[in-house]
Amino acid sequence: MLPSPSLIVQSLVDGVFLGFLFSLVALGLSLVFGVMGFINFAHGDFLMASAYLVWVLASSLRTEPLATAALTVPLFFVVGAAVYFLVARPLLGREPLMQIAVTVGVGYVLQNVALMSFRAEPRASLSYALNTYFGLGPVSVHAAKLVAALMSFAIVVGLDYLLKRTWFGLAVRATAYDRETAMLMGVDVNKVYVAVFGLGIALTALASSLWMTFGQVDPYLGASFGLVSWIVIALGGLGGVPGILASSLIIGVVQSLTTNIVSPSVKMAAASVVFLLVLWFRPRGLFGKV
Amino acid sequence: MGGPTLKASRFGWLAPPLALAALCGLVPHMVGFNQYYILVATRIAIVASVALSWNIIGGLAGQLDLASSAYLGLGGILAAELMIKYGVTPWIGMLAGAAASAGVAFLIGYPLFRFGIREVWYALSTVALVVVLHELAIVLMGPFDYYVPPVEGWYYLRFRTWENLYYVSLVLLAFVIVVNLWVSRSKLGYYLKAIREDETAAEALGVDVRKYKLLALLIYATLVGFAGYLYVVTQRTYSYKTFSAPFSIYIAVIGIVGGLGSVDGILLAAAMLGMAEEYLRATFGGTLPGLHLLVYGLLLVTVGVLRPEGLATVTRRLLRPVRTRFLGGESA
Amino acid sequence: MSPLLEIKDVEAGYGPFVVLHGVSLRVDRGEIVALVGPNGAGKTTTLKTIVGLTTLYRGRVVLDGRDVTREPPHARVGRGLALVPEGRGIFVPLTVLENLRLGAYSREARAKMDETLEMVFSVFPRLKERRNQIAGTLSGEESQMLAIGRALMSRPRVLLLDESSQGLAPKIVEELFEVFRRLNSEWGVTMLLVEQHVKRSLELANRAYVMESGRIVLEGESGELMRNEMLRKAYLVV
Amino acid sequence: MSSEPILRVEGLVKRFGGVVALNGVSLEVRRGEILGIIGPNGSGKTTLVNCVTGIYRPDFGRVYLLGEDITGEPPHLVASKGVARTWQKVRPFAKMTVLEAVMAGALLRTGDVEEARREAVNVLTMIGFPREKFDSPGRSISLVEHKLVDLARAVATRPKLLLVDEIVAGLRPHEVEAMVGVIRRVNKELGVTLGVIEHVMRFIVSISDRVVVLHEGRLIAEGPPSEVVQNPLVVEAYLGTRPM
Repeated sequence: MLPSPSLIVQSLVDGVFLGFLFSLVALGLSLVFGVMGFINFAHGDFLMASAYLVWVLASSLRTEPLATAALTVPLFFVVGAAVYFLVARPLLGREPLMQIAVTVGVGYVLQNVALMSFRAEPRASLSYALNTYFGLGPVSVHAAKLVAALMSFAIVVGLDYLLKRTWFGLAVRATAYDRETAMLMGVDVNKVYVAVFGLGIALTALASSLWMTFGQVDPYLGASFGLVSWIVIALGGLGGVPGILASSLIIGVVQSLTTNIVSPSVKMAAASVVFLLVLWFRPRGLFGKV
Repeated sequence: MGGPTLKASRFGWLAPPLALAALCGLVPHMVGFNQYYILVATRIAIVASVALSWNIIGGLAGQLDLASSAYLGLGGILAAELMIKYGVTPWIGMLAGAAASAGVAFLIGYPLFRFGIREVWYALSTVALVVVLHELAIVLMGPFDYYVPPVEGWYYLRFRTWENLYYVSLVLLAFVIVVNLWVSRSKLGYYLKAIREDETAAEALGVDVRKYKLLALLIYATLVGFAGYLYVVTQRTYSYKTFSAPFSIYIAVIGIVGGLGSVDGILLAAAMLGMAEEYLRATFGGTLPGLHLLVYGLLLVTVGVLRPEGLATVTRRLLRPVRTRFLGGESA
Repeated sequence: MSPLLEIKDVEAGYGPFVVLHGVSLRVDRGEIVALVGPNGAGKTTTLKTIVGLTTLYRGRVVLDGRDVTREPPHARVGRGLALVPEGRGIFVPLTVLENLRLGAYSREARAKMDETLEMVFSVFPRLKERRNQIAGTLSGEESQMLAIGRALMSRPRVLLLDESSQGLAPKIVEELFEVFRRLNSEWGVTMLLVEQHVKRSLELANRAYVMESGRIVLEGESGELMRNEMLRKAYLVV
Repeated sequence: MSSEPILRVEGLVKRFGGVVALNGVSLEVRRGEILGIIGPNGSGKTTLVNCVTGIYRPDFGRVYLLGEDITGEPPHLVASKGVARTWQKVRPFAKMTVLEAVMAGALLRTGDVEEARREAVNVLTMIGFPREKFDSPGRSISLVEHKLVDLARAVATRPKLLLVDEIVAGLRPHEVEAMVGVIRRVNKELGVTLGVIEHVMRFIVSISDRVVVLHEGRLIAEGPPSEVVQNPLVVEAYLGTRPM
C-alpha cells in the first residue's frame, strides 16, 4: 500500500525539524573530532545526562525545560573542560582504538549512573507553553518541535559566524588544520582544545533542553544521538557548518520517513544503511571538501 | 633472557592451553557440581572464546570491531531456529551459523577494506551492522523472546545439568586458544601485526593489506558464529536483543583491558570481569542495576588513561614462571 | 652588545630521539645569520627548539636577555619570535587575509594589525590582490610570500626562516633574497635562516654556522666561510 | 650482465595541486649497480620512489621492472615483484620486536615462519645489527638501529631492486661510515641492485657506481660520481647560484 501524500509531507516536515536538532548535537562532536582529532563515543551520553538534569530541574522547580538551559549549558561547559583534562588530554594523539575504548567507558559510567539513579523508565518534562499543535495546510506542527528546530538553526548559524568571523574562530580553524603552525602564530592550542571540548559538551546540554520540550529521556537516549552525530559527520565530511546542516536534515528526514511509513523500530537501521552506503561510495562524505 | 629465541619446541606452545583446559575441566568437581557456579563458568568460557576470537581482528590486526554480537546472534539464532523448526541437530546448525556469519562478514568486510575504511569509521560501520541486524530482527521475528525448548541430549546439545555444556564450551575455548596461538605464530599473524603497526610500511613489504584484514575478519566471524548456539543456550532465550551493541562493546572491553594480542591477558580479563559481573549482579542487581557496567566503564577509563598496555603486562609478570617451565624460554 | 637571541648548549629532539647534541649559537641585533649543513644535520630541529616545538633535555634559550626555555611556543611568539616553517605551513583552507590575520594573533601584534598589513602588502603586492582567495589556490611562490608575510604580521624581532627558497625557481629565489635584504635593512628585522642555497645565503648573511650530525662544526664571518675548504667538502666531495 | 635494466622509468610526471614534483624524469637502474640519486631538498627524489613503489600513481609516464610495465600497481604487488624500499622518516613497528619486524619482510618469500626467522637472523647479522637487541621491541631502539631494521626488513623481502631513501640523514659520522659498508655488503654479497637516494653528496660519491642528479623535478646530470660533482649545473643546484 502506498503511503498517502500527506503522510509523506508530514514526515518531511517532522524530519526537517528533527534534523535541525541533530545538527546542533553533531556540530559539537564534529568540532571536537575535527579540531583535536579526538574520537568521542560518549558524546550522546552527555546529552542524556543533561536531559536528566533538565528533567530534575524542570520538575522540581516547575519551570519550562527550556529555561533550565541557563544553568545546564554553563555547567556542561565546565563538565566538558573537566572531561577534557581527565580523559581526553592524556589520549590525544594516541591510537583511535584507545580513544574509542575509553570514551565508551565514559558512556558506560554515565548510562549506568543514570540507570542506578533514575531506573530504566523514560522520564518526560513536557513544556506547558509549547505543547500545542497547529495546522499548516495538511501538516500539523508541534510548536515545541518548531521552536527546537528554529533555535537549533539560529544557534548553528551563530556558531558558523563565530567560527568564521572572530579571533577565536580563526584560532579554532587554524588549529584544526595544523596544530603546530597554529602554535607558531601564537595560538595557545591547549586553550583552544579546552574551549572546543567544553563547547561541544555545552551544545549537548543545549540540545537536551530543546529535546525535553517534547521528548523523553531514558538511560540509553545517548546511544542514538551519538550514532546519529557520527553518521552526520561521515555524510557531511568535515566541510564545516553547511555540510553538517545538510546531512543532519537528510538523516532527520530518513528517520522520520521510516518511522512513519515503515516502523519506528527501524529508523536507526535506515540511518545506518545510508551511512554504510555513503562510506563505501563517497568516503569523503557527500559534502566533504577534497 | 640471553640470546634471541631461535627455536621453540615445535609443539611446546600447545602445552599451556592443554594444561589450562585440564585444570578448568576440574571446575565442576571443585564447586561440588553446584549448577549456578557451573553455569557462570560456562558463560565465562563462551565469552572468553568470543573475546579471543575478537582478538584476531581487534588485537592482532588492530581493527576496532564492534560487531561480535552480530555474528554471535546470527550463528546462534540460525542454529536455534534450525533445531526448533526443522529438528536439525545444533552440531550442524552451529556449522551453518558459522558459515552464515562468515558470509555476512564477507559482505560487510569486502567493501570496507576495499575502500580503505579504518579506525573510527570501521568501528562505526561495525556498530551500524549490529544496529541494522537488531532492527531487522524486530521486523522479522517481532519483539518477542524465544525460548529454547526443553529438549535434552547430545543431539540437541542441551542438558538437564550444565556440566556437559561446560565441557563443550571448554573444548571450544581450547580450540579458539589454539587458533589464536597458531595464527600469531604463522605468517598470517606476523602480517596482521605488521598491519596493526603501520599499514603503509606493511604494504611496502609485500603484505596484501586488504586480503589479510579480510582473512582475519572471516576467521573471527566464523568462530563467533559457531559459538552462537552455546551462547543462546546459556541465555536460555534469544530475540532481537541478542544483537546488542553493548555486548559487542563488552567483548572489545575484555580484549582491550586484557591487552591487545595477549591470550593470557584476555583470558584473565574475561574470567575476572565475568565473575565480577556475576557477583555485582547477584548482590546489587535488584538495588543498583547497571553497577557492573559502571565498574566496566571506570575500569576502561582507568586502564585506558593510565595503563594503555592493558592487563597483559601484569599477567605476563604473573605467568612468567609457568611459561618458562613449559617453553624453556620467553616467547613472543 | 648582548645578543638578541641565544641558545646555549642545547640537547633536544623528538620524544626519545635526541637530534641536537650540545648546540650553542647566538644572533645579534640587526644581524642576518645563516645556518647551513646537510639534510638531517639538525637545522630544522634547532629552529624548532628555539620556538619550543621540540623536547628539550638540556640547555637554555634566551631571547633579549630573558630566559624563555620554560615558556610554551605561543608565549615565545608573543615575545617576538616568528618561524616560517619548512614547507611553508600555510593554512590551505583559509583565505590569504585570514592567514595574515593569524600572523597577528598575539595581543601586541593585533593592536597594530592594520598598519602592519599595509606594510606587508607594500612588500608583497601580489598578496593584496589575492587577499580574499583561498590560500590553497596560490602558486608555490605566492604561498612562500604568504608564509613570510604572515610571519611579519607578528612584528617579529627575530625571524626564523626554514628552507624558504625550497621549490622556487632560481629567479624567484633571487627576488626572495632581495626581500630578505630589504626586511633587514629597512625594517630592521633580525634573521636566522636555514638554507640549502649555501652560497646565496652566505652572500646574504653576516655570519654563519655549519651543522653536522646535530652539532655546530664551524662558525664565522660569511666571507671567510665561503673560502673554507671544509664547507666546500661538506657539500661537494672535491 | 644482461642488457635489460632492472628498472626503467620513462617520462614520469607527478603534480600535487600547483606544485610539479616530478617533471618528466626518465632513468634506468642497471643490474647489479648502486645508482646514486641526489638532489637538493624538494627536487623530487622521494616522489620518484613513491611513484616507482606504487604509493603514488604518476600523472604521466611509465615504470618498467625488467621490461614489465608496473605503473600504478599497488605497493604490495610491486614489492612481491621485487622492489623494496626504506623510508626517509623511519616507520618503526613499535610493538613488534626487531626480529619479528624483519621476519614480516622475510615472509614475503616463504610461508614457513621458522625459515623466515632464520632468514631474518641472517639478514640482521649480515648488516651488523647487535644480536643482543634482536628481541627488543621497536619502540626501544635508537635512530641508527631503526634505520638498520628498516633496511633489514626491506632486504629480507629478497628484492631485485632496493630503493634506499636518505638512510644516513641524522646519523653521526662514524654511523655513516658503517652504513657505507652495510650498503656495499647488501649489494655485493646478496647481489641486490640499489637505488640510493641521498642529500649528502659525500656518502653518495663513496658508494655509487653511477649518479643521477634531480633538480626541481628534472634530471639534470648523469654519470660517474667524480664527474657529476664537477658538473657546473650540479654545483649550481647545490650551492645555489642561478643555473644556466
